[in-house]
Amino acid sequence: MAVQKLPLAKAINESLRKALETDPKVLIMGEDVGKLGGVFRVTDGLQKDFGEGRVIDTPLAESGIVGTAIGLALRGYRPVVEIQFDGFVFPAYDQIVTQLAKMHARALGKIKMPVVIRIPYGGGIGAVEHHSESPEALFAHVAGLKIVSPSTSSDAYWMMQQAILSDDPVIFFEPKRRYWDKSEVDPEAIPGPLHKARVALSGSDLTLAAYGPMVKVCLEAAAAAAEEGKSLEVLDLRSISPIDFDTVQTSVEKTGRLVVVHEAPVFYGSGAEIAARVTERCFYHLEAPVLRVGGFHAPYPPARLEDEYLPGLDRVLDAVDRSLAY
Amino acid sequence: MAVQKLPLAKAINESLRKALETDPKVLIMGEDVGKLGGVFRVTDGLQKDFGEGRVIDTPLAESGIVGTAIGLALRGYRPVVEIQFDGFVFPAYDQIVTQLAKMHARALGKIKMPVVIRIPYGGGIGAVEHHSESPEALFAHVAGLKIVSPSTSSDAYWMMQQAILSDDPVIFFEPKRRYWDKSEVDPEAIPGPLHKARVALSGSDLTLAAYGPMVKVCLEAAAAAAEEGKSLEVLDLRSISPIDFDTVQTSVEKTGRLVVVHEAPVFYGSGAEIAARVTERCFYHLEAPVLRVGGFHAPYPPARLEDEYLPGLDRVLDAVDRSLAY
Amino acid sequence: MTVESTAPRKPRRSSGTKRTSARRTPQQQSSEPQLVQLLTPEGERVEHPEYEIDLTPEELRGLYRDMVLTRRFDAEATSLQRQGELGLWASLLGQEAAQIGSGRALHDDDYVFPTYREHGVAWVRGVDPTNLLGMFRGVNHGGWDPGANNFHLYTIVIGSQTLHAVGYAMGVAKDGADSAVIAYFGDGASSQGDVAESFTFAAVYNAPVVFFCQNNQWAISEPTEKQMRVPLYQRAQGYGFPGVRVDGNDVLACLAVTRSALARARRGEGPMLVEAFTYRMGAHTTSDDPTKYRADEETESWRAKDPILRLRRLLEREGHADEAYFTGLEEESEALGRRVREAVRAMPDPDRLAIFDHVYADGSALVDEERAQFAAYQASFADSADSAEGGK
Amino acid sequence: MTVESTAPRKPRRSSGTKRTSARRTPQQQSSEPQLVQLLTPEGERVEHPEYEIDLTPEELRGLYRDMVLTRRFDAEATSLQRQGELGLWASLLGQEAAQIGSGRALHDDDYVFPTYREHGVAWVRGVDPTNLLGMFRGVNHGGWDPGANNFHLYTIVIGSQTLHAVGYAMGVAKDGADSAVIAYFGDGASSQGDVAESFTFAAVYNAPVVFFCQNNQWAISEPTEKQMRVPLYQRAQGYGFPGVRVDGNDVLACLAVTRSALARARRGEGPMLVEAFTYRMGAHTTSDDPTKYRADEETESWRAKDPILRLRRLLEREGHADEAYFTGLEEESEALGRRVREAVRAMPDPDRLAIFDHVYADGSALVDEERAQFAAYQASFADSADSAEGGK
Ligand SMILES: Cc1ncc(C[n+]2csc(CCOP(=O)(O)OP(=O)(O)O)c2C)c(N)n1
Ligand SMILES: Cc1ncc(C[n+]2csc(CCOP(=O)(O)OP(=O)(O)O)c2C)c(N)n1
Ligand SMILES: [Mg+2]
Ligand SMILES: [Mg+2]
Repeated sequence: MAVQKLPLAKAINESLRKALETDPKVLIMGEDVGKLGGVFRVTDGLQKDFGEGRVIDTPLAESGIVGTAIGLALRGYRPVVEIQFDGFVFPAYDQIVTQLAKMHARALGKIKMPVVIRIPYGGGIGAVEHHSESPEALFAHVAGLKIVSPSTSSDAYWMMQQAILSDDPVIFFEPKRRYWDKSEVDPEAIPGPLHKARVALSGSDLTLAAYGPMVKVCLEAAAAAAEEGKSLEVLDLRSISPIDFDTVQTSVEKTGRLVVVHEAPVFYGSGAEIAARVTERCFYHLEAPVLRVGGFHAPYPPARLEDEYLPGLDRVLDAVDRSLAY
Repeated sequence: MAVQKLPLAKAINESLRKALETDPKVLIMGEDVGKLGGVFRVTDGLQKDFGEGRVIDTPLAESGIVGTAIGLALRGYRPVVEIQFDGFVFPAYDQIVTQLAKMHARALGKIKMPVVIRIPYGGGIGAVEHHSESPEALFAHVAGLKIVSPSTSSDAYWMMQQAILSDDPVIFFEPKRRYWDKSEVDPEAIPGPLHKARVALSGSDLTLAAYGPMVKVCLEAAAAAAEEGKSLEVLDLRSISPIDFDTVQTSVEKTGRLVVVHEAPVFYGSGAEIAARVTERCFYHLEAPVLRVGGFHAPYPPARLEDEYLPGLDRVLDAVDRSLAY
Repeated sequence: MTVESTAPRKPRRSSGTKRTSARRTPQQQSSEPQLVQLLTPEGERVEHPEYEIDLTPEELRGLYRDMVLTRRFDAEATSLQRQGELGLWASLLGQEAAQIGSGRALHDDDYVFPTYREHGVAWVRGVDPTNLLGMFRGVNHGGWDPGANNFHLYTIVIGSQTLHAVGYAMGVAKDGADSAVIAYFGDGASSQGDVAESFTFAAVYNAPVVFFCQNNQWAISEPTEKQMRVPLYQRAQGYGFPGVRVDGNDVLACLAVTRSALARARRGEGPMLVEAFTYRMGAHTTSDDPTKYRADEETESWRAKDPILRLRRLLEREGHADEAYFTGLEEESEALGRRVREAVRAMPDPDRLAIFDHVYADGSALVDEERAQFAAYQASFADSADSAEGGK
Repeated sequence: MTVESTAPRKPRRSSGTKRTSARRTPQQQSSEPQLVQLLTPEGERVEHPEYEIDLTPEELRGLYRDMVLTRRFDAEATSLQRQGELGLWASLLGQEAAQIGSGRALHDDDYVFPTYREHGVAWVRGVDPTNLLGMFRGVNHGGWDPGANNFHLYTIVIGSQTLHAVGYAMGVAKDGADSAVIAYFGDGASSQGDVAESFTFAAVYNAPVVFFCQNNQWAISEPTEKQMRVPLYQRAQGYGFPGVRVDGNDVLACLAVTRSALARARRGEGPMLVEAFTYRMGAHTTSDDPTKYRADEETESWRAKDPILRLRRLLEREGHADEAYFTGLEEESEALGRRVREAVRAMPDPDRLAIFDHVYADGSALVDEERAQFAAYQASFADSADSAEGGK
């Protein structure tokens, strides 16, 4: 593969292909990942090239998928599991939080659990119920899991490589409404650490922190704010557990203001943890309370309301204004 | 029943008994709730008195228990479901978050889901793995559920009455290590609202906020602090979703300092939400950042380490000192 | 008559676990099982030792009409999706007999727990077809009143409704009521733990529930071999209740078998599993592209077993319907199509603040607060309310 | 010889869903199924048309020794719990034959996925019994090296290990290895969705796994009637693989049947379910009080079928062991008891900072930060480190 512009979905596809080529222990598992290539075509062509033994169409049972992936990992394999949509991960929740997350500790380190769980997540594609959710906080509270979400094709490619190489279970939240966004991937690049945040845009007046699908919205908000003469710094957190608080702290010590943006409901969401910890770390630097922009405490609404529900440019700018007003 | 001192477990038992007597639609369901009366004897004697048709020993399948409870609720029953221990609720997680929580909204209000899920939770009883966890934040993030946890026998009795009367699903977290603690229950009392916090101790220097098993620890910490001349206010939140932020705000506006205490891991825990929201509400009143005392980002440890893991008097007082040092 | 399956499938190799050549290949799946059929693809009545059905010409025409109108409605929905009026549609094309046959077996006080594809069952329950389209248009998540027609909301999380059905049936039994419950699910769903648990609960409590599996051969792109090694109806026995496979493209057989299973449940004899052997003629949903994973010949071979055509042949052969009837029905179909089309186009978008409705039955301070904040935020755009856009 | 079950149970009424009198009562469970037995409670060898076993006197003594030492270890653990050295103990009393018989059928390269009660299997795998006690003492959550003896950690969340077993077996098949996997679970566990899903995955991938259910008649206080209406072994067939019920108190039959099932799996013929019909002679765990829910007579009737006694009778009858052998074994037992007792008492409490060990294999900035904070907090108590107490 040469340096090229790729849609985010295709970047993941290329990353999976590379992993399958490099390590015979890597497996792809999930519903419809074979001939169909997954409902978003992220595994397109992989079964054709690597066979049914490496790219495995599974029975329709998420607990079974994750549970057998655990067994395969115990046997020395490195399964990359696809959950078809965010809202369908819950049948596997028990296996993820009581088994996958805890097995390494339970065995006092004698077992490793190199399992990646890919979950297309978030809204914005006009889907029916259960196809637009952002459940990351429900996993981040659980020790033993690492949770990441890329926002660019390059990160999608490299973070997937790193997730597969990790000896810990990684939940890989893929921003499904960005699957078709193209950006550059350099397959020869040397990636930074998996759990390090990235300063997506430098600024001085206020920090916007986001991950996955919301990074783009924040960059657009920053561009709009710039026209009004406000200089926003945008952080792409990339990792939801752990969170790179050092990078956030550095930024907030500079700007004095933080707005956290995510699609997931605000109540008990990742913004809460970020607000709490950053306030503790930067108490004397903060000119305003950390503000949060996110989903409401309500089920993800029907598609015709999702543009209201999802944090957009204006809601981010509204929070920016409120923060700057302190 | 007369006014009397009851162990917390017995108070719940009496409350369930009253509900079974009052409303023929109330059912008790769960593993071993019948002849055995549950592993903590909370349902002791109920099957004997109300029969196998009202107090139902179920197959060993948590998803099945909650899923059939949903069906029974659709038929007009009011099931009170027991999950045997905190760590065993996860097989039912899908039914709880995708079905139970959302059914009322999905039906635009035409369906009600009066289901109570009782979960003995938390540590401190020297148990093996999966028997000491505090998963409340994993439910509180989900809209459609109400989450409460009593700390006294009286609250246990009355909050259970209210939970059963509620037309919304309520997850009732029972502080298992307080099951044997006795305090007074007045069956003629007029209880306050289910989701209102209680000022358990008035004070002026700092607010401690807790719920369930940690209220007692906070009261002990306040007593110890009082000896050093520090006046701590202790709030028993009682409700974890929603949270009575008005009461917390009132307290923090008075004291200027807040320490939140829970057993659950701090990272993405309920303390995060409380810290974030209270900081937003009380930004100019806070003399110190909201501090959190809770579990670590690690699996609940083996029993011989739980006294280290659980927030105790000293860890609460340490946080109090750190807050007061600002 | 019990006949060999009308649907011999090409054997497919199980995937993923090829063994070394020293190992024997997996035992062949037992030869195709028998299935109950009362009407052949050619439209001929056949006898069955256990199941029989005696319908008046009017009843036969009724079944025919149900199937035709359901298919017409389904086609309209598919085209509404293409026109952008719906976000998605899950077509039942090919499964009309399974749905109309089983649905017409129900009594009014029976209760139905559908998946997301039971448009035919909804039809016979009297649910206004337009109501089904709300969720596919994106204006609600279902939202019809389940109690109005004893037809529960569509359930998307695969398999979960089977437990609701069993719980409901446990309640029916508790009430001493003389009704039954039917739980629909698919061949793919049979792999979900929830479905297995529903079998266990139904068996243990002897619940009056009929598990009705439409085995349409596919779970999106996965053939049934990815879910099971032996015919599904056989699974029931291991849980302690009977299972039967019925020709799912034969509306008479589906009606007869479901009637019998429901009657059994109503008599207090407990659950039963009915596997309707049928075929998903179309894509999984309008988002799906079946050419990626299945052969045209397979679909073609099933076209010959079309459920509507075979009943038409019977009606014609036995002289129960004439050209005028069919023309009249054609017109009725078109009228239905028009009515649905117009109703969908007229369906208003929900109010933005509806996001906050019905989160809780008893209300919530948190929801009230968020609603008020959002309303204030919206109001802050004053007259230019439209500039509050989404984040796409 | 195939005999009637050694364990006729009193019929129990299914609970919760009494139907109106108009309804027929549920069909009676089919009469007690046949079960494989090779050694009667009286210690007599019997023949079986399908299963046979030919053991040397030494092998027979070996099985006897395994069972006696396992029981002795188990009794020691129970008394250590009473003495406060363990927080809890789950006794295998009565299930020695099921565990030793199945365990001795395994090859070294086979892999075991136990529940929390397979102390006998652990024994034959060569896991140091003391290692099993760590989790019950509360010093770890298991912590032995599963790879060292191909014996996975105890799993407490009911049923979840059956999926791990199937995944592992899928890996074995992928590797083209000539080994098999065994998954233990209980009668109660059979109701869990995970167990059903493990059946489906095992069948679909033809995985070399043996599902070994110890049906000990109870899941804590619930008799098997609360989990199933027909004998469990019959469930396998509906998933496309064979099931068999074996006398779980007959070590020879358990060995023979498990050997055959494992050999079948190794030959690439796929999964099999073995239901060992046995009895939990003691409490569920030391926290349990079985007098609340079951009758003494039931327990007594099972005492007559004791697995150890019947093998002793065989050894004596056939002159394979003399008094000196039994006395020697008695002494060996006592020595084992002493060794375990001493080892447990000497088991140190873990270091407080061990809380933070092994949360992640690749480390975590968050864990490092919390560990450092906690260490600093502890250090702040200076010499009086002990004053940092818990919250009880
Ligand atoms: C728990 C869950 N996992 C995955 C999906 C995604 N999904 C929707 S339909 C479907 C296939 C269902 O197949 P089947 O049960 O045979 O029903 P059919 O669509 O053929 O009617 C899948 C995998 C889902 N809705 N729920
Ligand atoms: C998911 C889950 N639910 C509940 C429990 C509590 N529990 C522990 S053992 C047990 C009964 C298990 O019965 P069975 O499977 O027959 O095994 P046995 O104890 O008889 O060996 C229960 C309900 C658990 N450990 N896991
Ligand atoms: Mg299907
Ligand atoms: Mg048991």
